[in-house]
Amino acid sequence: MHIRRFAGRAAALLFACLPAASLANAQENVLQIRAHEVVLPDGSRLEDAVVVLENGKIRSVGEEHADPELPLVECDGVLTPGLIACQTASGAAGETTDSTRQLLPEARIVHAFEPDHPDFEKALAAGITTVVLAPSEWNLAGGLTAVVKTHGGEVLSSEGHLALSFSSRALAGGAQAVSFGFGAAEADPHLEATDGGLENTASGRRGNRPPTSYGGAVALLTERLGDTDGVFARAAKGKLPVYLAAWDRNEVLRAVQFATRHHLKGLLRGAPLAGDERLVGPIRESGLGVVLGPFALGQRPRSLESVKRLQDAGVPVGFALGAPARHPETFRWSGAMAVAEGADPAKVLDSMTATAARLAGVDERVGTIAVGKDADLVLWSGDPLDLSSSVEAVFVDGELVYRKEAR
Amino acid sequence: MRTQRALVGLVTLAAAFVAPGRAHACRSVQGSEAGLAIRVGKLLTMDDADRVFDPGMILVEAGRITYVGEPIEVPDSFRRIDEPRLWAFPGLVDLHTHIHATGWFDLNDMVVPLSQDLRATPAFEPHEPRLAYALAAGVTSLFGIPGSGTSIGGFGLFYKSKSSGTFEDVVFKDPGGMKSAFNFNPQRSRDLGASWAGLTWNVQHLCDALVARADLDSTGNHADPADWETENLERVLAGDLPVLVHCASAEGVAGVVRMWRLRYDTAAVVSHGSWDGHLAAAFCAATDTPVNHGPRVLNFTSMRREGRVQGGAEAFLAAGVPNFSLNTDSPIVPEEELFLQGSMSARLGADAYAMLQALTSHPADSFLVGDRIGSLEVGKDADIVLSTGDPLDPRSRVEFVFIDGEVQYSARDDGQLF
Amino acid sequence: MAGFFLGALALALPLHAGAPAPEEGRVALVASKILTCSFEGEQVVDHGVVLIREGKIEAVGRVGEVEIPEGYQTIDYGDLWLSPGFVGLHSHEAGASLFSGVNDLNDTVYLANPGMRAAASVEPGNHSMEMAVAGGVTTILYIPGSGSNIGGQGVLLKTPFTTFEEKVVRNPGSMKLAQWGNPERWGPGVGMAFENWNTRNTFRRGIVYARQMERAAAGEAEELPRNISFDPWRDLVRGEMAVSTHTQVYQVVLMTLTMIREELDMPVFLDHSTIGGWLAGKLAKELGVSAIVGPRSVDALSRGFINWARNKHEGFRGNAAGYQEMGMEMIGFNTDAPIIPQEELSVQAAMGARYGMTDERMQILRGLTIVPAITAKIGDRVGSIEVGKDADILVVDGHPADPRTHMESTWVNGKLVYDAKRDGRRW
Amino acid sequence: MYATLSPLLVAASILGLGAASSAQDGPDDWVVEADMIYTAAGDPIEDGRVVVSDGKIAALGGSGSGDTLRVTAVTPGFVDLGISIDTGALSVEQTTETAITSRVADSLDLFSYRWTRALRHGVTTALASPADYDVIGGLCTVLKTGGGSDLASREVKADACLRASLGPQPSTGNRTPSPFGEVSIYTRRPTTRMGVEWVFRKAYYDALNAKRFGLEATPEQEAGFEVLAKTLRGELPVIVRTVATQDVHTAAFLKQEFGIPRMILADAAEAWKEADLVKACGAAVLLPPAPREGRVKDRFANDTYLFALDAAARFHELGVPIALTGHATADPEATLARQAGLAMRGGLPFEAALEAVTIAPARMVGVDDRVGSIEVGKDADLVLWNGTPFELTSRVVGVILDGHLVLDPRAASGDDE
Repeated sequence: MHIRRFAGRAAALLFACLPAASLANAQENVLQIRAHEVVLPDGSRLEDAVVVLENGKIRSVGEEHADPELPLVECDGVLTPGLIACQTASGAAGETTDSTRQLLPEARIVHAFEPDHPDFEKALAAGITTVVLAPSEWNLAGGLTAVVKTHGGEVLSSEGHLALSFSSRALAGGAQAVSFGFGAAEADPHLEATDGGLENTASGRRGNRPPTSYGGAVALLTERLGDTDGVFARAAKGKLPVYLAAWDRNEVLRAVQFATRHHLKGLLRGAPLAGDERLVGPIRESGLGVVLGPFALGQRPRSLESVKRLQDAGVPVGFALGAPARHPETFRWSGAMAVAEGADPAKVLDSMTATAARLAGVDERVGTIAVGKDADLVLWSGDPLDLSSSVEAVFVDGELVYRKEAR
Repeated sequence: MRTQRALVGLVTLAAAFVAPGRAHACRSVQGSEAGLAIRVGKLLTMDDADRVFDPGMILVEAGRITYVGEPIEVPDSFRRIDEPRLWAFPGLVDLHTHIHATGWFDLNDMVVPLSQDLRATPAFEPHEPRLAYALAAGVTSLFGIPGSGTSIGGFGLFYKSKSSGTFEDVVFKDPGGMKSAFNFNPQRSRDLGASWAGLTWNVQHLCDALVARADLDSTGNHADPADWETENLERVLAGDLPVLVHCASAEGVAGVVRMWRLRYDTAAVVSHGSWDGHLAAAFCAATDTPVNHGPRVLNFTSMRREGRVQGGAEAFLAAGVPNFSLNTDSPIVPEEELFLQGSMSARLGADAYAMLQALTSHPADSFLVGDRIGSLEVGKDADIVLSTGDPLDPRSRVEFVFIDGEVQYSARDDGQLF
Repeated sequence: MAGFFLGALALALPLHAGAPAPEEGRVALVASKILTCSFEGEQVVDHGVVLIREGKIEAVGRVGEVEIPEGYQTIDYGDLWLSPGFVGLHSHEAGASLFSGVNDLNDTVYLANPGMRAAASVEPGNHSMEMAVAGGVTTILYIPGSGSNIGGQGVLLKTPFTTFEEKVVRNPGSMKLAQWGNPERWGPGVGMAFENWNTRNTFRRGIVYARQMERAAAGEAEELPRNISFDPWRDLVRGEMAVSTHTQVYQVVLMTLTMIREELDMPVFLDHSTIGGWLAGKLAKELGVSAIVGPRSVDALSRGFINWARNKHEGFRGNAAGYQEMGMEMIGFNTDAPIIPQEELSVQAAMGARYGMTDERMQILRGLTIVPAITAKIGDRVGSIEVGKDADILVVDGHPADPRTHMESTWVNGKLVYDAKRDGRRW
Repeated sequence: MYATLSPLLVAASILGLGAASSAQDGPDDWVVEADMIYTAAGDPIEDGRVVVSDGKIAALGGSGSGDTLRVTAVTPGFVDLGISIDTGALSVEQTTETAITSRVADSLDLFSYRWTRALRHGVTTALASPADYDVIGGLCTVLKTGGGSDLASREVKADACLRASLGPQPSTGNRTPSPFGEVSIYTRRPTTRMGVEWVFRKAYYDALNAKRFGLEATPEQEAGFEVLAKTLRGELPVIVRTVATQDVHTAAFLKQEFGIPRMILADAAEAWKEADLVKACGAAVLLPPAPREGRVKDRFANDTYLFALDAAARFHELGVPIALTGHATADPEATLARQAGLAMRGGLPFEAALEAVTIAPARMVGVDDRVGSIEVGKDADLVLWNGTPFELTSRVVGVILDGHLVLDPRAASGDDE
C-alpha cells in the first residue's frame, strides 16, 4: 500500500464508528452512504445526499436523511460510480495475440480471464470496477472481447465485441510482423519438381496467405462479412458490436468508412489523432465510439485535444487502461490531461463511467448511480480528476471491497 | 623430398622399358655407343649466323655437339633418333631465377646493405621439385641468384635443370656473376640506402676504394693479396664476372647504366627495366648495355594513362638495344612459363625471331657463358629441346629435352608435365 | 560505351582515296590469305578478296577472279589474314555481371524451369561484350545457369551493337539442360537418379504438348491450352534448335547421349563434356552429336583432380584430343564465360592443340567457327566466309588460334565494330 | 467487390473541410490576369484573362465576379503519372505476384504531407500506383493532390490503368526453396528477370486459355481475367516500370506479343537506347526525374543505368508520346516543373515540355476531358508563375485546384503588388 503524503484537507472518514464485521449482518444487508457530493447520471452533483444500497443494488438516491437504524457511511468527499476501462489486458498479458494465424474471429479472450490475478486488485484500488479485456491489434480478426468486474470474478459479457484490426501491424508484410510464421503457408501443393506450366504464383491467392496490404485486408474482412453465420454474420447484422483497432489517420479513416459501409456498430480503439478536423465528421456520421489513450506524461497536445474535439462533436469517448504495461493509477491521468487541454471535466468523468458502460454494452448494469443499477461505487477524498484526491473506499455489488488504510 | 624424387626417377626409368608399344627407346644406357645422331624436321641453331636447317641433324659425342647441319651419313656406332615432324632448338636460358633454394629465407640475407661476400651456392638444391616442370618446358640453364633485398645481394651460380645427378653434374659455373639491386626493393627505411642517393653512395664508396687499390697494383702484382671478402667483387670490377642489376622505371635503368657501365665499365646487365624503363632504352643502346626484361612484359603506365595495351620488348628493340633477353624472376612467374614471356612479347608487337634469341643465345652471351650454352654449335653443351612446333607457340608440345647429350625428359614416357 | 561503332560506315584507311564515293554498306576486303572454314570444299584462299553488301558476303575468291564492282570501298589489308568470326556457345555474360548483385543467372524455384527465357536479361553493349568483340568472338549463345536441370531457353546473339533487335540471331537459341553436376544443390536427396527421372518426365510432357500443337497448327488435331513452359519443345520437335547440355564425367555424357538423343530423339550437343567425357566419343560420333569442349582443357591422369601440390608427376590428358582420337570431327571449344572470359575462346583452342588435338585439316580453327555454328543450327548464317552468310570477319596477323596473333579489326554484319588503331587495342 | 463509398459520406466530407492549406470553404470565383496564358491547347494567349467559377474554367477573357489575381504567366495544373506517394509495402498485395484486381485506392494515405508539398509545386493531378513488389501490382487511380480527406471527393478516374513492373524489382525478396524445404510466401518465382517475364506472360495466357477453352477458375481469377481482357481491348492502359534497357525491349516484345493497344513505359531511364523499338511498338514513355550525375544506381532494383538528358528530345522527334515525372521527392531539384526545364536543356522545345507535364500524361490515362489544359469547361486547375514557366529564374507563386486558391500569389510575394 503506497504511503502517500497528501497535503490539503484530509477527509476524515467516519468509519471508525462502524466495525467492518457489523456491516455484513445488518438488516437484509442494507447500507446507507452519505457523501458531500454524489455524481448523478447527467453529470450534476447532489450536495450531502444519501444513497441507499440493498442486496448489491442501488435502492434509492438523493434521500435527505439517513434512516438511523440502518448502517450509515459518511464522507465529505465525492461519491461516483465505479470507473470503467474500455481496454486492458490485465491478468492476460501473453494471451492477446495469436502468432499462428491472422483470422481467429471465434476466439474468446474471456478464457484468459483470471479473476484473482493481482492486476485486478490494483485496478480496484484505483477505483476501476469494470474493465473490457480486448485482443491486441496484431491479428486481423483477434476474436471476442470480454467485459468483467475487477472484484468477484463476475463476467458481465463474454462476447463484448468482435475485435478487428486496421493497423499495419496486422499485415504479414507489416513492419513488425510478430514472427515470420505469419507468412508461412502450408506446403504449397503446386511446388512440384518441375513447373510444367501449372498454376503456381499466377493469378488467385494461394493457401491461407494473410494479406500484405491495406486493400487486401479490407477485401478479406469484407469477404468474411458475407458469411451466413458466425460472429462476422452477427456483426454484419449489427447484433455484435465491433472493436476496430486503427492508429494512423488513414487507418482510422479506412476503418470508419468500412464500418459505415457495412452499417457496423461499435467503437474505434487507438486513433490518437481522431480529433483531426478531417476525421471528426466521418466518425460522428459513423456512430462509432472512440476509446482513446492511455496517454503518457509526454503525450503531444495534438492527441490530447482529440478528447475535447470528439466530445464537442458528440462522439462517445472512452479511455483505455493499457494494463499490465500501465499502472491502473494512471487511468485517471489520461482524463486529467484531457481536461488540462480544455476538455469538459464532467464529460471526461462521464466518459470514464456512463459512456464507458454504454461503449462496453453493459450500461443497464453499471456506469451510473441510479436506482436498480449494480451498487458499484467509489468514494473519493475529493474530485476524482483532481490528482491530489485519492480513493477512500470502493463498493462492488454493494459490498465494501476496498478501504484506504487509516494512517 | 629428395629421396622421393630419386625414387620417381627410377620408376620412370623402369616404366620406360616396360611400357608396351612405346617404340622410342631413345632413352638407353649411355656409354655403349660412340655417340648420338638426332635428325629432325627443322633445326634452329640460334648461332650468330642465325642458321636454320630444314631438315637438320645434330651429332653428339661425350655430351658435346660435334656436328650441326644438313643430315649426313652417320657411322653405325652412333645411336639414331629420327623425328621428321619435330623442331629442335637450344635449351632455354633464364638469367633471373630464385628457385635454386626451396626455403624462402634463403632468398635474401638483409642484415647489411652490401653483401658482396655472400654466395647462393650453400642454399643450392640440385633437384628442387619445381625444376621438373621447368625441364618439361625446355628450360635447361638457370642462373640462381639471391634476392633484391639489398644493394648487393651476393654471387649466383649457373646450373642445369637435370632430373638426376649430383652438385658437380648440375652446376657448370660458380660463381656465375653478381646480383645487385638499384631501386625500389633495396630501399629500406631502417638503414642507410633508404633513398637513391644513399644507396648509390653506399655502393660507390666500396667500389671506388677497390678500384683505387687495383690501380696501385696495375704493375701486375698485388701489393697484398685480395681481401677474401671482396675478391669476387674485384673480378666484377675487372670485367671477369658479369653483374645482374635489378631496376625499374626510366630513372632506375639510367642510374644502373651510369654507375655499372660508365663509371666502372663492368659487364653489367640491366634486369627487369619494367614499368616505363623502356624510355631509357636509347641510353642502354648507346652504352651497349644488355637488357634482361620481364617478368612484366606489359607496359602498365600506358595501360593506365592511355587505356592502350603496349609491350615493353617492342620498345627496347625499337631503340636498338644490342642484347635483349627475357626472364621470369621465378617463382614470381613459374619458371616453366619462360617461353610464354616470349609469346606475350611477340603478341604485343616484338619480332618473333628476336624473342627466340632473347630466350637462348642473348642471355648466354650477355652473361659470358655463350661459349658453353645458348646455341647449337660445335663444341657447345648438347642441351637440345625437341618440340612439335615453334618454341614460342603455346600450341607446340615439348616432346624431348637433352641436357649434356642425355634425355632428361620425355613426354611420351613421363607423360606431358606442362 | 565509348569506342563503340554505331552508325554508318566511316573508315580510317585512306586506300584508293581517289575512288568514287562508296555506297553505303558496300565493301571489298583484300588480304594475303582468307581462311574460309567452309564445312566442305576449299578452306583457304590465298591473296583473296571478299565482297560485302548490306551486311552479307556477296562474293569470295582470288584477286583477279572476283571483279570489284563500281561503288565498293576497297580495303587492302596487305599481308594480314581474314578469318570467320568465332562462335561461343556457352556464355553467361550478355546480361548483368554475375558479381553485380542482380541475379540474371538462375531462377531455380523448380528443378526444371523450361519457361525461363535468357532474352529478358540481355544488356546490349556491356563491358564483357566489348571485350568479346576485341577477342574475335562475334556470335554467342547466352544461356541461363546450371542451377537446375532445365535452366530455360538461351538466345543466339551477335556480340556488338547496342540494341537487342540488331544483336539477336535467333530467340530461343537453345534449351539449356544441365544433366548432372550443379543442380544437386536444389534440395536434399537430389541425385542422379531423381534428376534424370525429372528431366525425362519434363521432356516427355513437353514433347507430347509440342507434337499435338504442331499437328494442330497443320489442322490435324485439337489445339491445347497454350503452355509457355512447354513452348520450347515445339522448336526442338521441328529441329530448329538443339538442347545445349552441361554434361561431364563419362557416365553422365553417356546419359545425355542415350536418354536425350537416342530415347527422346531430341537434337542435342555436349557442353563442357570434360573429365573423361571423351570416352563416350565413339557413340557421340555415331549419333551425330557435337562436343563443345571446355573450359577445362585437360584431365589429370591422377585419380583426383589436377594435383595442385605438384609433388606427383603424372602429366595431363587433352580433352579435345581425346574426342579426336575417338574419331570425332565436330569438336568445338567453350569458355563458360565468365569462368574463362569470353575473349579467351581462341586461347581455349590453343590449349586444345597443345594437349594433342591435331590441326592438319584446320580442325582447331573450325572448332572456333563452322563447327559451333552448325551445332547451334545457324550454320547457314555464320561460321564461315561463304557467299550469302553474315559478313562476320576478323582481320588477324597470323593463325587466329595462336595466342601471339593480334586481332587488328572485327567486322560484324558488314560493319567495322572494332579496330585496334581506331579504338585503341583492347585485348 | 469493394463498393465505392456510399453517398452519405460524400456529402459530409465536402461540407466539412477545405484544402489542407488556406482554408477557404467551397469553390469560389477568381479572375486570373497574366501577361502570358499557356493553355497547352493551342497558342498561348497574350495579356489574357482566365475566369474561374464554381470550380471550372468559366471563360477565357471577358469579366468575372471573383477577386483578380495579377501574375506574369499561367499554365494548366501539372499531371504527374509517377508521383509514387504510396504506403510502401502496405500498398501492394504480395500474397500473389499478379494481384490484378487489388486496387491501390484502398491503401492510400491521403493525410501524407507529400501530397500537399507536390500540390504547392504545381502538381494538381496525379496517378497513384502500388509499390513495385509484384509483377502485376493492380489497378491505379487518378486523383487530385488536394481536396477532401476521403478519396471519393478527389478521385478523377478510378481504375485508370493496370500497374506492372519488369526488371529485378519484383523478384527482390523472393527466393528458391532452401535445401531444407522450409516454405514461406516468399519461396516463389520470380527470382530473376526471366521469372518476371514468365509470370507476366503466364497471367495473360491463363486469361486467354480460360476464355478460349472455358477452363473453370475462382471468382477472383475470373475478375482478373476480365481486367486483362480490358487491357487487350484498349479500354485500360498498362503502365509498366522498365528502368534498364533489357526491360524496355522485353516490354516492347510483350506489347507486340499480346497486341496490348495502350502501354506506358514508366521510369524508362534507358528507353533512349531502344528508341526505334519503342517507336515501332507504339508505347508511350514516362521519363524518371533527371539524376544529378549522369549515371545513377536505381535504389530499389540495384540496377545501374545510364540516364540521357536528351532522351525526351529524341522521343519528341520520333513522335513518341512522352510525359515527365518528379517522384514527389523532398529534393527541391526534382520538382516536376524543374524536370520540364531540364528536358528543355536536353533539347525539348517549350511547347513539348509544357505538354509533357500537362495534356500528354492526361491523355495517356484518359482524363484529358477534365484536366491537362486551360479550356472552358475543364477543372479550374491553374499554376501561377512570377516569370516564364520552367525557367530557373521563375517560381510557382500560386496554385488553384478545383477553384480553390491553394497557394495565394498575393501572400506569397507581398512586394508584387
